[in-house]
Amino acid sequence: MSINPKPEDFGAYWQAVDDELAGIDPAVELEHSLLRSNEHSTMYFVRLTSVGPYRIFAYLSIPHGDGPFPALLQTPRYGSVNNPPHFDDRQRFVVMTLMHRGQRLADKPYAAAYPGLLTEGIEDPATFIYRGIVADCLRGAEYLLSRPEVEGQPAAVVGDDLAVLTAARRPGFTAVHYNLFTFYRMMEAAPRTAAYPLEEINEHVAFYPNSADRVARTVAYVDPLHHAPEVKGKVLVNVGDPGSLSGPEFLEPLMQAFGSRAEPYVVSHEGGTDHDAADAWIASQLGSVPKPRLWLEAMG
Amino acid sequence: MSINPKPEDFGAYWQAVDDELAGIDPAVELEHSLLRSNEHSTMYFVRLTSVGPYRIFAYLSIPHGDGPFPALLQTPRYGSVNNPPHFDDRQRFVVMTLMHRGQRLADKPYAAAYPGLLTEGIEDPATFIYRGIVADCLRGAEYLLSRPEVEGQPAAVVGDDLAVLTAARRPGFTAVHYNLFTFYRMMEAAPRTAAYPLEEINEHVAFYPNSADRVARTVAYVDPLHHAPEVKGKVLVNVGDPGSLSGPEFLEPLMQAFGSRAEPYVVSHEGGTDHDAADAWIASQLGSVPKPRLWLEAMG
Amino acid sequence: MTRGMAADHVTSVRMPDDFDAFWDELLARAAATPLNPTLEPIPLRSSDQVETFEIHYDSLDGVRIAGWYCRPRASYIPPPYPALLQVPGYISEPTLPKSWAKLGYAAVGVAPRGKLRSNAQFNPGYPGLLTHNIVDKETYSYRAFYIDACRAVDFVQSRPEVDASRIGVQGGSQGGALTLTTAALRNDAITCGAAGAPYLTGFMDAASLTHSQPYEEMNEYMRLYPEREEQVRRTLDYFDCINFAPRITAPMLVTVGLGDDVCPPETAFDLVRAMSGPVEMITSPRCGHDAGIYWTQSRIESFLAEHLRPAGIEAGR
Amino acid sequence: MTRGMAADHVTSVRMPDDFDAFWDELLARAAATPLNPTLEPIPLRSSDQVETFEIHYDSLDGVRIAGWYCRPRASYIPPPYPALLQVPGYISEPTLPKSWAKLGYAAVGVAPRGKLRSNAQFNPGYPGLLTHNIVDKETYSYRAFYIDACRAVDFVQSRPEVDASRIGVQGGSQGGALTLTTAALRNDAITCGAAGAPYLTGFMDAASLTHSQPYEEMNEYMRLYPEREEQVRRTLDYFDCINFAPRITAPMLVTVGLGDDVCPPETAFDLVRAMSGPVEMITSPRCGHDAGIYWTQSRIESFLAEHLRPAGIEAGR
Repeated sequence: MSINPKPEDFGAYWQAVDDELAGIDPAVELEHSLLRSNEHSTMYFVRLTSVGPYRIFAYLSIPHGDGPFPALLQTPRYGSVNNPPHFDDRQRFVVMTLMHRGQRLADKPYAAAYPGLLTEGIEDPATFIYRGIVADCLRGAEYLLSRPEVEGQPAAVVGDDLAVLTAARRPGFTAVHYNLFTFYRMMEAAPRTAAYPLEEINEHVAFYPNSADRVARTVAYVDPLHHAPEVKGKVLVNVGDPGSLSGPEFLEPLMQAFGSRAEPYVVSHEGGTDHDAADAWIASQLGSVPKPRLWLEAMG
Repeated sequence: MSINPKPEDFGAYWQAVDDELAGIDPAVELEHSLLRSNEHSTMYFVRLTSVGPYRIFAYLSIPHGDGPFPALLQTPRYGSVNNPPHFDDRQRFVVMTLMHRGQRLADKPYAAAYPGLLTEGIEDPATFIYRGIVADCLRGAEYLLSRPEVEGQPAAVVGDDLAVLTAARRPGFTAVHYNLFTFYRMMEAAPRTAAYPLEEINEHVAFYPNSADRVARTVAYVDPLHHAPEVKGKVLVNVGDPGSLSGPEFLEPLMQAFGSRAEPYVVSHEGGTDHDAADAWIASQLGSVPKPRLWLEAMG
Repeated sequence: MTRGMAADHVTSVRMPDDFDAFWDELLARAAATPLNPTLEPIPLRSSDQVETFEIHYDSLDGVRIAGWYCRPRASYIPPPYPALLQVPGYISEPTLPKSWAKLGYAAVGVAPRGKLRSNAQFNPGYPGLLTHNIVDKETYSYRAFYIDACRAVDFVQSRPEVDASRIGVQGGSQGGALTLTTAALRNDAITCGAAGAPYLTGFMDAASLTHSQPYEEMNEYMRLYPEREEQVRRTLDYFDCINFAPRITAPMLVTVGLGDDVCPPETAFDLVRAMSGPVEMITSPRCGHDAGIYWTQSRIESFLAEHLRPAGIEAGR
Repeated sequence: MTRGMAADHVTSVRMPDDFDAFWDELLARAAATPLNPTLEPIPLRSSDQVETFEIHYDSLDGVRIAGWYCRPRASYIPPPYPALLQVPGYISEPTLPKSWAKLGYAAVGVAPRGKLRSNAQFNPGYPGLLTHNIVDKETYSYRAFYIDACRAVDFVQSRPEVDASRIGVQGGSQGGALTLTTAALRNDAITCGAAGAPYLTGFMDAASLTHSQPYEEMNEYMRLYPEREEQVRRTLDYFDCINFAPRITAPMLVTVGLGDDVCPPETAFDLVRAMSGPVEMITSPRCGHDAGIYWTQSRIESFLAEHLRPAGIEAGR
């Protein structure tokens, strides 16, 4: 038996999330922000209902002018806050940055703990917090893709595993930049590191006797490996050093699952270089112009 | 010896507050509120620095049109929140409603307790929370009276004892409506009631042995009786039933201290009637038109 | 502007088909949540006659709710005591009900989420509560707020010194609304209720009749988002006291000021018309949001005493 | 748009006459505040080698500050331990520094006010901290925030297992700034510091050089309130790491990415130029806000170890 089998009811599990979402009015509230608008774009604060029901938050930046514009979804990071959409992206795209349940701006009444979020409810797929967090991403994606300003335009999603899961379950995304791994082969990855957030898994498994099997069963539902075949668009995958948890050999099953749609990007570890490469790729996928930051690198 | 003597250093105590305020940049921040503006007036959220230093908050509503307009200051009530300026007042006046330290919108990092605020630091005039709260009111008053929209116009202040103290120490107010008593002859009043907030005084004195003298000494600094002679404008004083804590005989020393400037208003206990009477008085003092609410009283 | 007879007003509130199902589901969810009540004595605010506690209990969404609890000392009045829930107004602090305990009630000053000491996890700000997440019945501020007040019934039922066959509820304005919603949602437990100047009753009608706070929040919100009106109405129908009214079975006292600019009396008439249980309505001419309390206070006290029979009043203390 | 040599940049930061007096007064006020430290063991996040605690202590304005504290178990490495303060970035969570404790440090993950678990009394939101009350040095968000970080020095000094003659501080971005401010304000106690990509350095220059968060908050604020520029500059001069630099006496390591779009390298050069104590600066071409961590991490670790001599590293664990 594989260490990381796809659960038998994988499809039913996620279909139930979709069904639940479909039965909930997103009840959109859009609030204009004067402070966060600028000469190129208008910023809105968006509030939406996701499963629970729970009220989530997103930034939505819309360029000035007639449009339509390509769409860019930034899925939430692992942390209590997310940066608002970047000035450079706001000139080119309709950008949504999502706060999932528990993150700042979506933290009433539930505030996520760090460390702590990763293992919340992890003993059962039905109670795992990421069931709701993925739903939050899907709800945000639905809304972004429904905006009239992006009609007929390409759409990209950028982020960690949540970007892959979102693209897998919402076919409107033509490009995915998968830039950070958390749930990918997690039960193999966690013992090889002492860094958070994976260390949360190590702590949980060490602290709660016999929990490893239950945890493994739960996280299989969110492993991008099992979602990869459903992704319709092109995928840029950040690949790290050989031997690391983002090394080419560790990622090989993932790349196979994506098939020809995936393209590896071997990171240089130079933040400027890596940013500009990813930006150029996204821009090309969205039919837009790159906005490199290194061209004006300061000279030491 | 009187039960309620004016402290010998009364003048010095308050002069020190004025001096401290004068040495602190109010560092005004004005934020426009689209949501709380309406067809008649624009709403601003004002943030100011008071003694401490502590950052306080005020609503400032300015009528549309050229002005100038009469000014109306509403001092904070005893409670964690205050209503924003009323629609009717916002059509006629530049209205400021102040949140003192500890009240919602000015409750970071200090949140007042209810019950609890009234006795905070009460054992010493130097630590009594109302030293700062009065300073907050004075800071707000200075700012309101400095607005160009009210230049050369009459100004009124409405509220409980804080309205009297504010008018006593800031001569720009031509009218005061003193509508609720807290610190007036407090050491005599408290034992006659079990109602909060005065009950806080009863609890404190009963719980902390021998504290009554210290409390009496402290609250003498905020007794409107001792501030009344300094009030320059006309004063409307709400007078209640004989025998009550707002009865004419209990208020007699106060009315004497105000002298000819004071006018009693005998409350009817009909909220509509009493509102309209107070509104008409304020309007006449400010050279404006009354806005009665009872004219459209619903018929049972 | 003309204004007709308040008693002739026709409400725009509609009863959703699934109103009862919506609330029954929430009540079931609340009932499945362990109460985990705690009591911390507050000696500063206690006396020879009354013991005061700060209490906490769990409610929906894992939110911890605070309150004050005052009960007679057994040496002053022996148990059991009838319970009286004091539910708070919109801008009021939760009541510290020492004076009620002195009359023989085991009295709770309820502090639903957002109120001081219950606002660590939910804090929509003030103003703001009235329109917070108003576009969705599932997430509207008052959804859990109403349940928080109901949980105070569970709290008093958990107290051995309380006679759970006598539980009253009383408040004015938002407290009037919570009196009605609690009596409706916990009609299995509530003995009687006294609601002054009920708020959260005919929300949209009220907002069209007044520019006073807090309904003015609604006008401000609708001015900015006029396209949301239907969505907002659809939400509010689930939270309107007029729709809770038919569920109320206990005797109720409703007091109203005919000049109330805060909670227009029209909506109170609409409310009383929707009640099917025993109700006594007192209207006070020229009174405002005070609802004529100067004259009705003694009637409120006698009404509660008739139904709840506290020993302190029976003994004439 | 042209951009000159970063090393040639001329800062617009001015040194206020009363800069030292301002901070000395605050430090004195903090010192007069009892620390009231508490430690709660967290078994879930402890191991055979390291014990983890959630800590709390008091700071200015009566605000309670949280943190993580990880120390080697005595059975693994006997005390005394050098202390290492890990100070957090702007969007980062406070570090749970278990891995540092494994090296022999008594390590604190500092959580100044506004950070998770330190935000009950002060919570300007995110984004927002950078411009919160920015018009006044007396009330600007970072005033007490800097002091909260300094109070972690008091915390480790209060621990018997710590050798208070060895206290280091380390962090990146806002953590880089807090490394500098703490080393400056507590130059009586800090042994060494490692600051990556320091933020809060040349605020206004930085904002003019970038549109990345968080400095973009400044641009957004100035776009809305251009008339406040002078007032804002007057405030920020009291909070700028360039003005703290001359107070730093301990050896410092500063790492910078020459392509950093978040904290422009120009401001780091301005900073280093203002430092009068021993400083080692490592610049990494084409690196961004990572400050070349891929290559500099080992140097950071060895720098700290040279000055703080943790037993775990000395023993080669």
